Formats: sequence, C-alpha cells, structure tokens
Amino acid sequence: MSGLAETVVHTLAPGLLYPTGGAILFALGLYGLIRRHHLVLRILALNIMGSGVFMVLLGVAARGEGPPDPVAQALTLTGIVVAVSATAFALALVVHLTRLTGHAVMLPGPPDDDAPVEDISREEHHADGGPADPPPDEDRPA
Amino acid sequence: MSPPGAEWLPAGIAGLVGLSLAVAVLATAWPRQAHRVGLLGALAITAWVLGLSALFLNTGPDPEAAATRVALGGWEAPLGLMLHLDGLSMTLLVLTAVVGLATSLYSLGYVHDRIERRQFWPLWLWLWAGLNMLFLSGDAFNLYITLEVVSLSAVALVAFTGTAAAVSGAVRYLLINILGSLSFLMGVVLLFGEHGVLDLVLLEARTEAGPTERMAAVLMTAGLMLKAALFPLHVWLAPAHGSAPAPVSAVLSGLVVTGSFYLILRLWMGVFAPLATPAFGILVGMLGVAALVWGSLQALRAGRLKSIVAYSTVAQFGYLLVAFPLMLVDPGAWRVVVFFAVVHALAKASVFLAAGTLQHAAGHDRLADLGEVLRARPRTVFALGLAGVSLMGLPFTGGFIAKYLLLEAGLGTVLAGSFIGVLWVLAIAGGGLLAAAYVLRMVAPSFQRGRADAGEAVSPWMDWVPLGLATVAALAGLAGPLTLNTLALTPGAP
Amino acid sequence: MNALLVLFDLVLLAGIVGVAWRCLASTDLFRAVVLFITFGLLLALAWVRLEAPDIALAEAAIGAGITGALLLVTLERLRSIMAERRSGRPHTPPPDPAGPHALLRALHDPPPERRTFIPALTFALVVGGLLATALWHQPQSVGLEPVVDAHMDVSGVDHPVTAVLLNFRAYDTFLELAIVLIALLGAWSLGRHDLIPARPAPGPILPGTLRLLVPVAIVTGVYVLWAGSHAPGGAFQAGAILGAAGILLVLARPHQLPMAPGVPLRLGITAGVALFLLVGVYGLAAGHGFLGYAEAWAYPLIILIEVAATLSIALTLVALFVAGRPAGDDA
Amino acid sequence: MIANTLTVILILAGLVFFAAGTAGMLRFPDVYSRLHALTKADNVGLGLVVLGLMFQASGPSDILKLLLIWLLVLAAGTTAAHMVAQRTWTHGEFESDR
Amino acid sequence: MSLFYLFAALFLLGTILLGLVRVLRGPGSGDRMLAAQLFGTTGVTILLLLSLALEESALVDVALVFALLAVVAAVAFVRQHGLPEPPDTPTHRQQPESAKPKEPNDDR
Repeated sequence: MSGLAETVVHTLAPGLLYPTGGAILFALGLYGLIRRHHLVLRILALNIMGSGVFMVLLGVAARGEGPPDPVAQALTLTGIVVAVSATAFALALVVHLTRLTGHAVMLPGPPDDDAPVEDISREEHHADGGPADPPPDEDRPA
Repeated sequence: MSPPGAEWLPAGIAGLVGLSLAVAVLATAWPRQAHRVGLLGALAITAWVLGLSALFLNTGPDPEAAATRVALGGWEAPLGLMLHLDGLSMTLLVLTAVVGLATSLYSLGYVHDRIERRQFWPLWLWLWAGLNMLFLSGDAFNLYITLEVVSLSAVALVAFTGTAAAVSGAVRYLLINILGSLSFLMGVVLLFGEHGVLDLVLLEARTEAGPTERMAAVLMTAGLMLKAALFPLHVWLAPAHGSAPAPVSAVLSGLVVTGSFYLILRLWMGVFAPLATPAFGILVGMLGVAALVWGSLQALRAGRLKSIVAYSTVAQFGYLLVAFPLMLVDPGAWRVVVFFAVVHALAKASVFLAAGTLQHAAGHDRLADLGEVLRARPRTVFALGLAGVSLMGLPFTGGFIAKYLLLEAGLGTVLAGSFIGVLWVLAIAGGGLLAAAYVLRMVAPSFQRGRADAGEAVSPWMDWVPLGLATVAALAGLAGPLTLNTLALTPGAP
Repeated sequence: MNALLVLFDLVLLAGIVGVAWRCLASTDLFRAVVLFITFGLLLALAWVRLEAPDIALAEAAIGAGITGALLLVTLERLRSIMAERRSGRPHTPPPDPAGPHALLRALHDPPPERRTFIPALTFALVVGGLLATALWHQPQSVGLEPVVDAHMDVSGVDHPVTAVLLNFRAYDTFLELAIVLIALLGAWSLGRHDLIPARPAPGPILPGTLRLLVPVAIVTGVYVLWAGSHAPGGAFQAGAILGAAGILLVLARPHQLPMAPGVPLRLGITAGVALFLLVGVYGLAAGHGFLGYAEAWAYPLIILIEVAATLSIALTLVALFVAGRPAGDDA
Repeated sequence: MIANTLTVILILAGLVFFAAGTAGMLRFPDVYSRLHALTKADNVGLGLVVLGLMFQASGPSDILKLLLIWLLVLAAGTTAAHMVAQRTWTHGEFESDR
Repeated sequence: MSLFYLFAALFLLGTILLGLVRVLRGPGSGDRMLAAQLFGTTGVTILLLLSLALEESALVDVALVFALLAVVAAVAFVRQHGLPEPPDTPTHRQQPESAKPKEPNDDR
C-alpha cells in the first residue's frame, strides 16, 4: 500500500505537477484569446498564457533534490517584467484605439485595406502626435 | 599565425552591440537632438558594420576560423551569454546597415514635425539596435528578448501616425507578436527543461529527435511564422504595413520580417536539424505556393499603393517557403534562399520608400487617382520601376540571379527524381510573372497621357533616397558571388 | 508532511486554473479584472511553493501593486471616453447610437457566439495535451545550479539569482530595462492624453493613509533593493514597489497632474539603461568583455547599477500608468 | 513547549475569525454589512495569527516586522473599507448587475 | 509544528476559494472589490504561515509587500468616474472646480 502512496506522492511532486498546471494555463489562455473579442480580455488571456509559461519554467527548475535552478528564476523575473511592460503598452494602445473608433473590440474578419490613411509628413498633421481631426468613422454595432 | 585582423573581431562584435545601444540610449535621453544623433549614429553603425565585414572576410576561407563566438562579461557558454557571428549573420547585418542607412536618410525628410521627430527617432534607433542584436545573438532566451525589443519598437512605430487604421493595425500586430513570443518562449523553456542549456551551439550538440524537441520545434516555428507573417498566419501584415509611415513599413517589410525568417532558418539548420524530414519540406513548400498565389491575387486586387506592396511581401515570402524543400534535397541551396531574401529586402524597402514619396506628394495613395503625380515625378517612378524589376527578377538584377539559382536548384531536384520538384519550378517561374503583373499595375498610369501635377513639394532626401536604394537592389546581382561565399563561411551548415 | 504539501499544491493549482477560467469567461470586464487580481495573488503563492521567493516578491509588487491599478484605471478611461462620446463633445466621433447604457457597453463583452466553440476548444486541448505529454517525458535534468554555485565566489554578490541577473547574464537584464523603456516611448508616441479621469475620493481618509503608507513603501523599497545582494530582492522588485508608491500618489492627485518637468524626467527614465551601458562599455575597454566587471569591482558596480535601475523602473512604471506624454516633454 | 501550545491556540483563534469573516462576506445582505465582516476578519484574525507567530520569532527584528505587517494591513483594511463604502453609497445602484 | 502551519495555510486557502463565490455572484462592483481586499489579507496570512512551514524567512518580506500594496487596487477602484453623481448623495458637497482654485484635501 505504501508503495502506491509513494508513487502517487512522487508523480505529484512539484517538478511534474506545476509544469502540468502551466500547460493547462497556456492552453486556457490560448482558448480565451481565440474566443473573446474584447481587447482587454485578450490582453488578460495573453498574461495568463505568460504565467503558464513561467509556471512551466519554474516547475522544471524545481526538479531534483537540490535548491532550484537560479538561472530559471532569473529568466522568469526577466519574463515577468517584459510581460508587465508589454501589457501596459497594449492597454495604452487600446485606450487610444477606443478614443479614435469608439469601441475596443477587435472583430475577426478581413481588415478593410482601403481605410483612409493619414500621412504624418503632411503639414496639417497636429504637433501633439494626434491626427488633425479624426475622420468621422461610423460606429460599428456591438 | 591567424590573419592580422582576427584578434580585433571579438572586440568588433561586442563594440557593434555597444555602439548601436549607445546611439539608441543617447537619442532617448536627448530628444531635442534625436534626429541629429540618429543621422550620425546611422553613419557610424554602417561604417562599423562594413569594417566588421572586412575583418570577417579576411579571416580566411575556412568557416571554422571565421565563425567567432564572444563570451559576454567573460563568462563561457553554459553560464554566460555568447554572441555568435558567422557568414549568415554577417550578410544580414550588412543588409540591415544598408537599408537602415537609407531609411534614416529618408526619415530626415519624411518626419519633419518638431514634436514627432522626438518620438520617431528613439523608437527607430531601438528597432535598429534590436535587429543588430538579433542577428548576433547565440543564446535561446536572448533571442526571445531581442525579438521582444524588435517587436515592441516595431508596433510603436506602426501606431505612429495615430489614425484609426494605424492604431487598430498596431493593436492587432502587437497581440499577434506577444502570442508569437510566448509560443517561442515555451519552446525555449521545453529545450531548457530537457537539456539544461540555453546556448544554441551546445543545444545543437545535445538535441536528438525526441518528443520534447518535436514539441519545441512546433512551438518555436509557429511563433516565428506568426512574426514573419508566413502564409497561414499572415492576416496582420497588410493593415500594419499599409498604414504605417513609409520608412517604418520599408523596414518592417524589409528587415523585421526577414529577421524572423533568419531565425527559422538558423533553428532548422542547427538545433532542429535532425527533425527536418522530406514530408515536412513538402508541406512547407505547399504553404509557399499558396502564399505566392494568394498574395499576388490580393496585390492585384488592392486599391492602395501601400496595400499592393504589403501583399507583395506576403507573396515574395512564399518564395522563401517554396525554397525549403529545395534545401532538404540540395544542401547548398540554403545560401541561394538567403541571397533571395537579401535582394527582396532591398527591393521591397525601396518600393515602400518610393510609395511614401508618392503618397506625400499626392496626399493619398489611392492608385486610381495617382496618375498625375506619377507622370510628374519621373525619379520616383523610375525608382519604383527599378525595384519592381528586381522583384520580378528580370535579367541583370539581383532578383534575376536569385531566381535563376532557385530555378537551378529546383531543376536539380526534378532531375534527382522528385516529381514534386516540378511544382516548385512552376511556382518559382509563375511567381515572377505574378510579380510582374502587380509591379506593372503600380507603374502603368505614368505611361498614359494626361495632366502632370507634381503635388506637394518633397524634400530632396525623399526624392533621391528611393532611387539610390533601388539601384543598390538592382546592383545586388553583381555582388552575388561575394554574398554567396560570405554565406559559405557558416560552420555547421549542410 | 509530504502528503499535506501535495494536497496544498492540488488545491492551489485548482484555485489558479479555476480563477483563470472564470476570469476569461466573464462577460463583465470589472469582474474579469478583479478575478485577474486574485489570479496574481494565487500565482504568488505558487511561486512560493516552487521555492522562488524572488519571483513571489516580484509577482506581489507588480501583480498587486501595478497591474491591478493599471487595469482598473484602463476600464475607467474606456468608460469616460464612452461618456464623452455620449455627451457629444465636439472633438470626439459621433455618439454611439446603441442607447443610454452605452457607458456600460464599453465594459461589457457579449458571450462569444457558438460556432467558434468547437474549433477553439479542440485546438487548445491539442496544444495543452501535447505540451503536458512532452513535459511528462522529460528526464530529471539537473539545471545550471551547480555551475552557478561554482562561480558564486567570483560574482561579487551572495544571492545566486542576483548574481545571474546582474553578472552572468547581465546582457539579458540590460535588454529587459530597454524593453520597459521602449514600452514607455511607445505609449508616449501616441499623444499627450495624460488626464486620469475623475477626482479622488473626497474626505481626509485618503491623504491621511497616504502620509502613512508612502514613506513606509519608500523605506521598504530601499530595504528590498539593499537586501537583493544577499537575500531575495533586487532592482526590479524595489522598482516595482517604488512605482506602486508613485501610482498611489498619482491616484490621490486632483484631476490634472502637475506639469512633469521634461528634461529631468527623460534623464530619470534613461538613467538605468545609460549607466548600465557605461559600465558595460568600460568593461569592454578594460578587457573584461562587454558588460563584464573586474572581480574586485563587481559588488560596488552591481549596487550602483541596481540603484539606477530601481530609479528608472519606478519612474517608467508610473509614467506607463499615466500613459500620456507629459506636456513638459514637448516644451 | 509553552510557546508552541500558545502559538497553536492563537493561530486557531485567528482561523476562527477568518472563517467568520468569509462566512459573513458570503451571507450578509448588503455591501456595508459585508464590509464589517471583512474588516473584522483581517484586523483580529491577522492580529491573533501575528501574535501567535511572534512566539516563534527568533529575534526582536522579526517581531517588529510582524507588527509592522499587521499595522499596514490595518491601515489598508480601513482605507479600502471606507473607499468601497463611499463608492457604493454614491454610485452603487448604477453598477450592480441587478 | 510545521504540519500545523501547513494545515492552517491550507484552511485559509480554502476560505479564499470559498470567497470567490462572492466575486462571481456579487451583484455590485463594491462587493467584488471587498472580496479582493479580503483575499489580499488572507494571502498575507498564508505567506506568514508558509514562511514558518517551509523555513523560508524571505516570505515575510513578500507578506510585507503584499500588505503594503493591498490598498493600491482599492484606491484605483474608487477613482472611477462612472455615471454622473446622483444629486442627493450626502457627499456631493464639492463646489464645481472652476469656482474654487485649490482642492482642499491635497495641498496640506
């Protein structure tokens, strides 16, 4: 009987349990990214995928008896800081997109290539980086 | 006795990384003079890269001696990070320097608003530094970090115009980039979990065709195909490149997408070499044919000049996919594929710059009403045509040499008995015809009779730089042998 | 003891996956953000269980302090932009015709339609399944821990993670600082929309609490930075803590933010990267290789770089929270 | 030995308060009463646990750090409770799903 | 002894998962925010218990950071514009900004 308990405890060691959890998070984030269309939810889905990758990395580093692998921890720390800065930039872009188009939803479907393009080298481009006066886009219904 | 310059090569490599970072940091810290710092920096980086290539070439014909590995901070491979320079990365560094210098000169004229200059130049110089570091990096996790540097600065530049189309294209591009990076990182984590090493050369020695390597190969290749907009995952490219400022879309189509392709090539020649089976080659080849057909049809249908050029990027990248099966059969063919990517980058960048000049002059880039401006600006149209000719692959241009060698390799596979080879040959020849169709479509209005109105005044930079880059793209054919034997200096290549 | 640890792991992982699933499945964005904040908390507990206190510290400082506040203020900005559009202000595109409750529409995402359910589910299951099987087949490989241990005496610090971050793989850390800077440059290039909507909660409670919390946060940040050389901590955790303190100050400010000075702010955000590069180029010139230190000078140089990095990260995170180019920058 | 038993007793008492706090949060009718349950849980619950852990602490610095953590959680709890209550009082009916 | 700490930590983790019901069901945004606040405090306690269960004294620093930053989310939550403030709320005493140049509560 103790043999079975031993194998169960061995297989459920953090070195295998957390990487599996990380793989589940990665797949969950991928599913959420495909299904949901609101941009803030998609950014959350990408963050959850990133946490899944880091859980796999730290789970792999915790294998074996000795202290966990410091290189893996340094990589995870670097990854977390990169994820935060990418998320902050993505949220700033989404807010700016809502300011221009009135909605924060990235509907699938082919992009309309012939949308009017503003050229920043022209004179009437505003100095504060914003467009001269945003062309009146019709609101896409939800 | 190693050749005279050899001992300066490691310092030169690390110095290139240091210089490109120093220029970017200085431009960020001193925004008022960012454009001057950018210009001087561009000249300095280009000079440094050319000097480095001179040093690299005369370290002799033997690839083992030429390939240099520099340990950063003095820490050797398994612990520290190694910079890795060989023929492949040297060629792409020279390409980045040439296109980067041309884009920097063009941007001097294109971005002339006082405020926007301060935002544009630091981002552009970080993108250039990121590309230089990407081509020099020899460590798996370091590749992920440099890919992030390139992706974030590229997205920021795509969103630079601030219009609804540009920002929505940038958001779509950013989400796909983050997804690609995470998938690439998961592949790196799998390899690290299995082998406990991150350096590419050490990984190459330890990998065999196990389940971990297969999963890592799938994840890393899918991530990079997302970033390189290779056929099945290309949906973000047209809106992003079409709505970005002209110099940015030139760099995106020319260098950033080529950088992702370089990584796929580097991984499949090194770490994942045991996994490259003929069946995989044929699958990739079929994707290439589909990309060629779809991209060209979209280019023929698109209404705006920049959209045509963006779709032609998707199409021309179909060539690189078609060449994969050729590489599996004829080992020497990989150098031809890289040479084609180099020529395509030069030609595509000059076409985008010329399109930017036309859009600036006309105020819009709807092809239907561009007639007057096309007729009134012979220089820009000649640049457009010359680069288009190189894209098409007419004789005496770089494109011709690349396509000729590709056809040679394709026929080689047919003679070697693989019937699928006929499809590759047809695809390569047909691709040239389709390219001719949409290039002529861009240039045709200038041949018709009608009013010639030069539109807005254009700064001299914007007038002459596209022409200069187009001539370099056309003359790349003459540099064919030089490029091919530089590429030969890559150890471990088949 | 071991069985209880396994039970703790199972409950924790079930909680994490459950919170993540509900977060992505929720139609109301505010509920998704609150669930995401809880997800960050449970994740920090997971890093504690994997014996990575540095990462738990970073997850705590960044997850609880910065990502939560950033998401909540983003929702707030989306809501106030929709309010502006509804009130027909001249400079905004025409109001959304979907009716008075358009305000909440910005924070409500209708449940996705049925047809993409099957393909998305199968694709995610296939990717997850292949990934899990690949991970289960991996042999027990010993990581780089023995190699790092062998070089610890030369690295100038006692804590292995800090040694790897700032000495052995200093190039990665440098690029990471650059990425934070590029994200800020990107956010600034979008324009000068730096207003944080709405006024702070009236009444004396908020300023009183801030007078207690912000000094303690600064002292804690400096302590975590100093502890980084011999215990879990370091530049990024300290920068995130000081950044969160800055975000607290920004949130307590009235509608308009004070005119951030252009040049000092630019120098502040590039201080970390610039100093790191200077030390790197000096190392290259002095023959220790790019970003290399002489053994005797390793400790002082690492502390110097960490101080500059903390300052830069704190300033950059607060500027990313405000997410608009300060007027001073265009002067 | 005495320290261990004291710690166990105090931590068990703390757990009781946490359980009460969670139960209160789940069963109370509106936001304001739930806030009472919440703040009780962390003031007294955490206070008892911290007191219990002080007996295990090795030096005075650990004891002071535990005390500081408790004070910070007190400050955070009161501020958050005030903020949430005020927000619900002014904008509550606009933001509820009902 | 560490067995007891681990049991206590597991119990508190159970209360967090139970508390999630309030986040899912909570009718108002205030309910969800107070639940997140309770999870923050419970998280600090779990970290303190784990620091003894796993003999890792660094976890006390993690608990300190959590305790410190628990208030940031609540302040961000309150700083919300939302719909126009209903006129009859007792706290609605501010004069419009333009009339009074200085905000009373921020320059002390």
